[in-house]
Amino acid sequence: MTPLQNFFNPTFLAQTAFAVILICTFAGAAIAVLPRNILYNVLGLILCLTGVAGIFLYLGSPFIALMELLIYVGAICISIVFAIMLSRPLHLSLPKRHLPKVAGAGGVALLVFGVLVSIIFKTPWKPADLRSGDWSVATMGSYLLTRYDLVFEVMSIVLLVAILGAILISGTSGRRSS
Amino acid sequence: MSMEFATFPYLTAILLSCIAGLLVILFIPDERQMLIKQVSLVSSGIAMVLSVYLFFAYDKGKGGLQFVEKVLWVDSLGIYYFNAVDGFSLPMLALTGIVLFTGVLTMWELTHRVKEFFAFTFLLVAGVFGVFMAMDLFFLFVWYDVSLFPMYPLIAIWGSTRKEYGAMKLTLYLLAGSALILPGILYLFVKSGLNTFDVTALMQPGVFTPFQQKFAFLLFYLGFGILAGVWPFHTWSPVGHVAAPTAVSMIHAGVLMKLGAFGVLRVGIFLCPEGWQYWSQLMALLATCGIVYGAFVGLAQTDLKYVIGYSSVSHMGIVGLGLATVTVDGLNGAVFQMFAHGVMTALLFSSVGYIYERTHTKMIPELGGLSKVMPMASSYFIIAALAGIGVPCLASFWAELLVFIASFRVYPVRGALAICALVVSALFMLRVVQRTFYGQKNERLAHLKDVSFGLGIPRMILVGVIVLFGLFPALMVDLVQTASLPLIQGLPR
Amino acid sequence: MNLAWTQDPNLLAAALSAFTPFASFALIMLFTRSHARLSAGISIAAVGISLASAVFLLVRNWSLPAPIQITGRWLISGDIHIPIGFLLDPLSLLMLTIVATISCLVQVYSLAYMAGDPGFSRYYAFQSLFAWAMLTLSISPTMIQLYIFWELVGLASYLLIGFWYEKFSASEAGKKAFVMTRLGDIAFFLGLLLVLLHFGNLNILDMNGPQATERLSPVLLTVSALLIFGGVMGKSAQFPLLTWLPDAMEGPTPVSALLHSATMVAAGVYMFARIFPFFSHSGNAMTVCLSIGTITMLLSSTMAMVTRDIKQVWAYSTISQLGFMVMGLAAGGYAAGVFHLTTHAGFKALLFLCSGVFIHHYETNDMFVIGRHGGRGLLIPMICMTLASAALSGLPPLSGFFSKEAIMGVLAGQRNPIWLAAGLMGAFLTAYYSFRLIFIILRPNLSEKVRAETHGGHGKGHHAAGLYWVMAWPLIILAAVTLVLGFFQGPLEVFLSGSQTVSESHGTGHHAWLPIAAVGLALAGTGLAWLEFGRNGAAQVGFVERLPALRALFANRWYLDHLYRRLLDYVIYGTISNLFTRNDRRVIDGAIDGMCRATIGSGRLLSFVQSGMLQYNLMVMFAALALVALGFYFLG
Amino acid sequence: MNSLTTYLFIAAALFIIGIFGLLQRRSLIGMLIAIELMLNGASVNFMAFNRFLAPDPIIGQVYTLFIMGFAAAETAIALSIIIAVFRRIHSINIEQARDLRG
Amino acid sequence: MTWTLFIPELYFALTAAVFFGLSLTAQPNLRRDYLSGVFLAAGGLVVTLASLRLEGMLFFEAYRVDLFSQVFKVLVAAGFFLVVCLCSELTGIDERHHSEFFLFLTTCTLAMMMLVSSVELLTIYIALELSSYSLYVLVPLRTGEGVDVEAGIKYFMVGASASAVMLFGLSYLFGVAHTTYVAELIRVLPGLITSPAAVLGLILTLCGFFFKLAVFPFHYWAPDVYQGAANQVTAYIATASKVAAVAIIMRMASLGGDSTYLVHALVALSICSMTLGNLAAIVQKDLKRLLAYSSISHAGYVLIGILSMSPTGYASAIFYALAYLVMNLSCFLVVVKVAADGSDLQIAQLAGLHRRSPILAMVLMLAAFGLAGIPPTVGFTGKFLVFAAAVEKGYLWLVIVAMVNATISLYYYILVVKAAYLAEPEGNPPRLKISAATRVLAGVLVTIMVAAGIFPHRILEVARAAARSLM
Repeated sequence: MTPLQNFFNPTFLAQTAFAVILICTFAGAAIAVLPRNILYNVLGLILCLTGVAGIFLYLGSPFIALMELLIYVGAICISIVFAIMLSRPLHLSLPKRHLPKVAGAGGVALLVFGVLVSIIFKTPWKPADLRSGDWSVATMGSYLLTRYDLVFEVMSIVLLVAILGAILISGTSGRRSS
Repeated sequence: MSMEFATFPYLTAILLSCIAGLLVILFIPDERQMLIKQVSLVSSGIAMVLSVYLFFAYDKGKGGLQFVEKVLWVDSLGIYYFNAVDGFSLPMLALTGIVLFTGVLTMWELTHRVKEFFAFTFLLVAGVFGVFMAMDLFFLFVWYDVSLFPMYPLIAIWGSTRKEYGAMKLTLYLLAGSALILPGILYLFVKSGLNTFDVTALMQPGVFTPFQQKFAFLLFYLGFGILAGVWPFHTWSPVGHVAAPTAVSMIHAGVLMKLGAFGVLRVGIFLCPEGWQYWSQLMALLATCGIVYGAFVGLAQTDLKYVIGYSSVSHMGIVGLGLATVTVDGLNGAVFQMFAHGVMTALLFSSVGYIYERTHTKMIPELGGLSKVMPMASSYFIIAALAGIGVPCLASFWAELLVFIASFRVYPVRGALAICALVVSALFMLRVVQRTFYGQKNERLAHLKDVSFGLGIPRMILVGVIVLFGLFPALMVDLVQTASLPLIQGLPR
Repeated sequence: MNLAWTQDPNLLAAALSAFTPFASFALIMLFTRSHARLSAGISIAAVGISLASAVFLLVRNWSLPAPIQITGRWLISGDIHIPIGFLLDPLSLLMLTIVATISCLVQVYSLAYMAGDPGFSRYYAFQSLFAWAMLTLSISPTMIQLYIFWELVGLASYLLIGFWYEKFSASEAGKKAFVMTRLGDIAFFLGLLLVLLHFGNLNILDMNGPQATERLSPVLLTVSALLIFGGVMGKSAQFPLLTWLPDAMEGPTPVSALLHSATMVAAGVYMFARIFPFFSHSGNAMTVCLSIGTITMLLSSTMAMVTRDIKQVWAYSTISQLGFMVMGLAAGGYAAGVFHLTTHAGFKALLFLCSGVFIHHYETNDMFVIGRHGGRGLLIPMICMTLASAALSGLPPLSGFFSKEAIMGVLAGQRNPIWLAAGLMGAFLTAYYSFRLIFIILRPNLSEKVRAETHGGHGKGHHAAGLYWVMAWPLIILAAVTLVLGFFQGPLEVFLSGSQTVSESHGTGHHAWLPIAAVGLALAGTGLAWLEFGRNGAAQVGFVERLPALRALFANRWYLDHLYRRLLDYVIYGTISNLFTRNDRRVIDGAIDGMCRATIGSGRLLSFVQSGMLQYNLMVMFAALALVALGFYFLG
Repeated sequence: MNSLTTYLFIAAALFIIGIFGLLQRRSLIGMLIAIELMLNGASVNFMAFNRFLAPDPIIGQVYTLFIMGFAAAETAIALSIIIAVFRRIHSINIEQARDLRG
Repeated sequence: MTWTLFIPELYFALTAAVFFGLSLTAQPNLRRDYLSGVFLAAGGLVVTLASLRLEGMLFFEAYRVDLFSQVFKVLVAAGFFLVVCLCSELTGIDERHHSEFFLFLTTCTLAMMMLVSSVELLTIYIALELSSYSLYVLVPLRTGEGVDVEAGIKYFMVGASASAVMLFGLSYLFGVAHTTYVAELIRVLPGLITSPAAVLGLILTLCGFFFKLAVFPFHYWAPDVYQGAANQVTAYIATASKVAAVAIIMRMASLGGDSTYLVHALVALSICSMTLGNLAAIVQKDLKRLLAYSSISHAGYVLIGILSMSPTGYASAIFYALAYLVMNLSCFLVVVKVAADGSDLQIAQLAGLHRRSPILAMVLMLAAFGLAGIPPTVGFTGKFLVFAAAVEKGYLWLVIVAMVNATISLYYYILVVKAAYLAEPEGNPPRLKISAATRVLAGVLVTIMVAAGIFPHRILEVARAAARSLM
């Protein structure tokens, strides 16, 4: 085969694409936590979440990937950006890095990482005996209205509470004092 | 709920007389001080009369537990409201009644927050009575704690020197003791597998293995021992005595310390006889240390109450020694000593309290020549002191005699040491008497007046008790024997 | 106790004699504290009853076939039986009578001596207390009862010595007496316990019986005997516990007369005699007692030679005489010892009462002052005192002579002559110091300078004659006793040995020279005293005083007191007590407080960690979580 | 194709990057972002198990969906509080907010 | 008619709706809000009590109604009711926001109720989140230049990270057990006890609840939030939410019943919690902060009952939860009434309380001694039962440690009592005006504290039945 054919080999393509996704995921994650400028962080988050959406794609659920993009990138990140704009902390002096703190954080993070890795490798993961291959969004919808009915309903209360709370705390409630 | 009342529930009546007194006092407005005092006098009087009546009404011929009251309380845990008395608890009941009554009389002149004082006192005493009559471990422990925590306000509010320090120290120390007792009780409860806290059921031979008994007994010995002032866990007691107001010191040194010894007896020795035998060597050692040590430290004190405090340490050591000799005489002596020491210390504290209220000092160097000023008060003190150094025909002589005979038989060396400590205790008691009461008339205090007849009554009662049991020790020993003899005979050889 | 025993006159009498004083004590203490004369009346009446019943008993049981013993239960605990009751045998009867007599006389005497004292009725209450204790002691059937009342006697003595408690020295002396005797009593008690545990009971008759040797090994016997003798050493002020007795003279003189000469201190000797057979089972013990008695006698007589205090002299002489009795008993002379006890009680009480008169009259204890103030003016006391001193120094035909001879005889019977020599030496010294005192008072050298002060204070002439005679009558009675008692030696010995079969080891007769030697030495002592103090223009300086070192030694009681004081101060207070107290404060209490402080400190630390630095807290949180998780691999 | 562990690994990595950020970023918004990362780690886990092990591939997706919802709600509340903080102390530096201590 | 099983939750949802409506009105009306709150809460209590005996499953096995859940619903409702009773003068909250305040309290209560009876992981999680969010909102609602916002952000950060961790744990549970139903987990997990993902997943899951209960190491929010939040909010956080957390921890811990390691971990955590809480509480000056630390230590005590993994253990834990609820509410009654202006209450401010208001002083003393485990209060009985259960399982040393801790805790409780009874205030503060209603409330609390301590019989029976229905 020629390298060119090699290049068009679908598995190879997939692998490269996956690699690219991974790269932008972790690059995004890194950007999200490392720089001191919040705006960069948000952008990094967006990048990272996009990568995660790609991973979801690889995990066989385009719907969730789409949702990821919509909700996370579309809603959450944008609201964060709005918050930043609103409380423009940008032209505050950027807090300096404090090495011991970073080191400590890194140490703890590594410790936890160790735990998780050990879990991943020490656990004999075995698939369920019988597995249905039904990935359709329709089924998911029916699940939401049957099995996760309660959760679905309560979710509305949660959001209500969240929104009311946000209004209340950010002090934008227009009520007059008696 | 299964109930079982042998007779009229005297014991509950005693408890109720205290609790009723407490409640009634709670509902009297603070200003009606006289009324409060009268109420407390009445209820304490009832308690005393009942307990003394039981002391004499007990059928020595029949022996065993009498005046039984048993009510199922929590069946899932086998908790009973189970009161009964035997030869060990009756003297303690009588002692408590007498000391309570005299204590109330002693505090007749109190004016500061009277209501709360008597309320707390009755709570305390209800707990004490409860411990002495409870035959159910759960209730025994409950009463035990109930009797401990009122000490804090009582000392911290109405006390004197370093009162808050003393109060806190005492309370924490004693409740640290109960931190060992509760696990011990639970341990036995679980290990017995009988799902009951009924002492009579748990004390059957063969319920616990020797190891369990040894382990649990250690817990109980340390836990209750702290309250009994066992050396080296005694340091709370002098501090507490010094800080406490008169009546509280009376109740505390007179009754509360006995609670510890009684706990060792009722819980430790009844339930873990083999542990008792196993640890008796240690007990004897510590007790002897206490006796000698208390005497020598008392020698160096300059505060009257400290002196008494250390003498109590020494005397409680005698109790411990008596318990440590696993013999009938030892037990008789120990219980007798508990009683005698209780009355004696109460008398000492009441006289010191009187002196302190008048002269506002407890420091021996500042006193002196008091006999000329207040002969009655001094003579009460002197009588008590003489009783304390074991003068014959006063109650504690017999107790010490029995204990010493028994201990000398079982532990010759330690017994001899303890006996030799008598000289030292005589030395320091007489030294105090001389420095405080003898010598030239103390002009600085010349204007003070002596104990009035009314205030004399409680002291006279105490003196009477001391002399009575000094002349007729059989009254006590025969009673105690009804309990100690079966206990010793029941021991596994 | 059943009522049947009230039918028996013996018991009734015994009970009366023993318990009437207690009744009076209770009465006075409870009710008549404020009525001085009434109290005195009650007390004297009580002791009178005791005396009467004692005499009645003595006469009734003069020829007693076997000792009478009645006991009722006092306390029974386990296998310990403590009965209370009476043992009537010659010894106890004799002692009972002596005690009753002297107490009665002394109480009468005190009427005058203590007249006008604020604590008059208290005094009589204590007197009755003492009488009760002493009488019951003397007729107790078991050693434990004896011990109990022994202690009570000690208590009474404490109270009476410190009777004038506002005098520091008095209260100090009382304390000293109590503690020192306590020291002996501890040994006594331990001895009793030994006997009780290995012999089974403490009944005196049983102890004296042959079983003692059977059940007790010789070593045990010796040890317990010596321990019990410790009690004697305490009570009868034997070496080395003798220093409390001289101080005890701080008490009122009648008290000294009663307790510290005639009766209480004699209780030790009495106890010795009481279980004499028990002691005699162990030769070694007897030897030790003998030597201790000897040392005591000599030591105290030397002390008596230099003091100026009239009561002190008699105190020392009491000690030495007690030592002498102990010698007698220890040498096996049961009858002799007891007899000397009897006679000594008489004349020593007499001596004290006489000096009491002087002291009361001149308000001083210094014999020289008394002499200069013309002490000889008081005829009756003077005569009686001379008589008594003669008896004391063993001059015939007074009671002392006979009893001393008896003891000398016993000593002579000993294999080792040193005891006899010591005894004779003692006789000499005794005569010397007693007559030294007599002559000092009888023939004061009134040099000019002192003549002046003589006119200054002429005593308390204002004393009512009535009082004087109240004091005088007891003297006369006692003097009479002293005179005649000696001739009853024979009957008494018969009476005593009637019940007890004691081997009187001294072969009488083959020491014909002995009385002469003794009397000779006594006379020599008297003569020496006359030379130095009696004859005209005598310097009134004893040969001892000429050697300052010796004088200091004697005057300071051979520095025994200093030794004890040092011991007390440096060892007891300075070291042990101090050490323990520090330990209590620093180590034990310190540990507790330290724990508390540590707890609070750690609390501070923990709440400091909660410093509001959220992210550090979160770090801890995740770290802890990770550790818990990792634990699974190592522990799970 | 990629195995389960790869994805679990990715999830874990996201998670601890989140933790790292949470512990080390002073700015509150930074911390919020970090928390989002942690949540995403969890979702990746769910999706992975869903893909490889679960009997029913719907459940994991539903979980992930709801997690997004929670994230949204959380963000709303968090942002409002952060704004309040900013009003109060004029900073969104967590280390400025340490009046509560002890 | 399965929906009857859901009546309590429905009722509280309606209540929430009512308050939502009230919050829409233009004019705030404090009296109206308070009274409606009290009556609705009382109604809620009645409804929950009425539905005590209901049993059944709802929502496709995701929601289980049994005695266990109902008992806890009663406790939560009671806590809610009592807290609402404390809101008579709600000075800590800006008066414009009272109706929202009640709204969020209600939603939180609703969430708690769903928490105690949900048996499906997602349902549990959402209930937990709902309650957390309501509290996140409630904490910074306080008026004045206080530190409420700081408390709020810290609460949020700790809570969010805890829930993220929990979510991660859930994912592992899901992965290893292939199910999200507690019932099936109970069936499956024992077989997987050796696989790390199961045990550690469970532990990570528990983190979320530990955060609610303020168990070490998730306790850091407690002191700050207790101090920063308005007194009534603190009272609610300290009582109702704790009770629900106890319930759900019981449910989840019972999953890992036969994993010894889980038990060991719980032992370690409980010891750390009680020791840390007690030690740190010793040096506190602010009463609410002190109560926060004491609540940390009490979380440790409750864990003792739970980790013994036996019916008696669960029963004792339930009893302890009740005791804790009552005693803490009594403390907060005092806090709220003494600090009538809604400020933080320093211990020193209690000085002379025995003269300013004897009844409050008595309530405080009983509550303090109860928290310290002194008879004859319910606190002692609770400790006794818990320890008995632990000893039954052979954790004697744990019990001894706990008792030593109780002794330490006594020290600072006594300091509180001392402040109330001994310390003389500077100046002469006026007697507190205590309304009759408050007196009644105090009387009720005292009665419960003493009566339940002396006659635990009935309550214990119910608790045992509930525990049985859990197994």
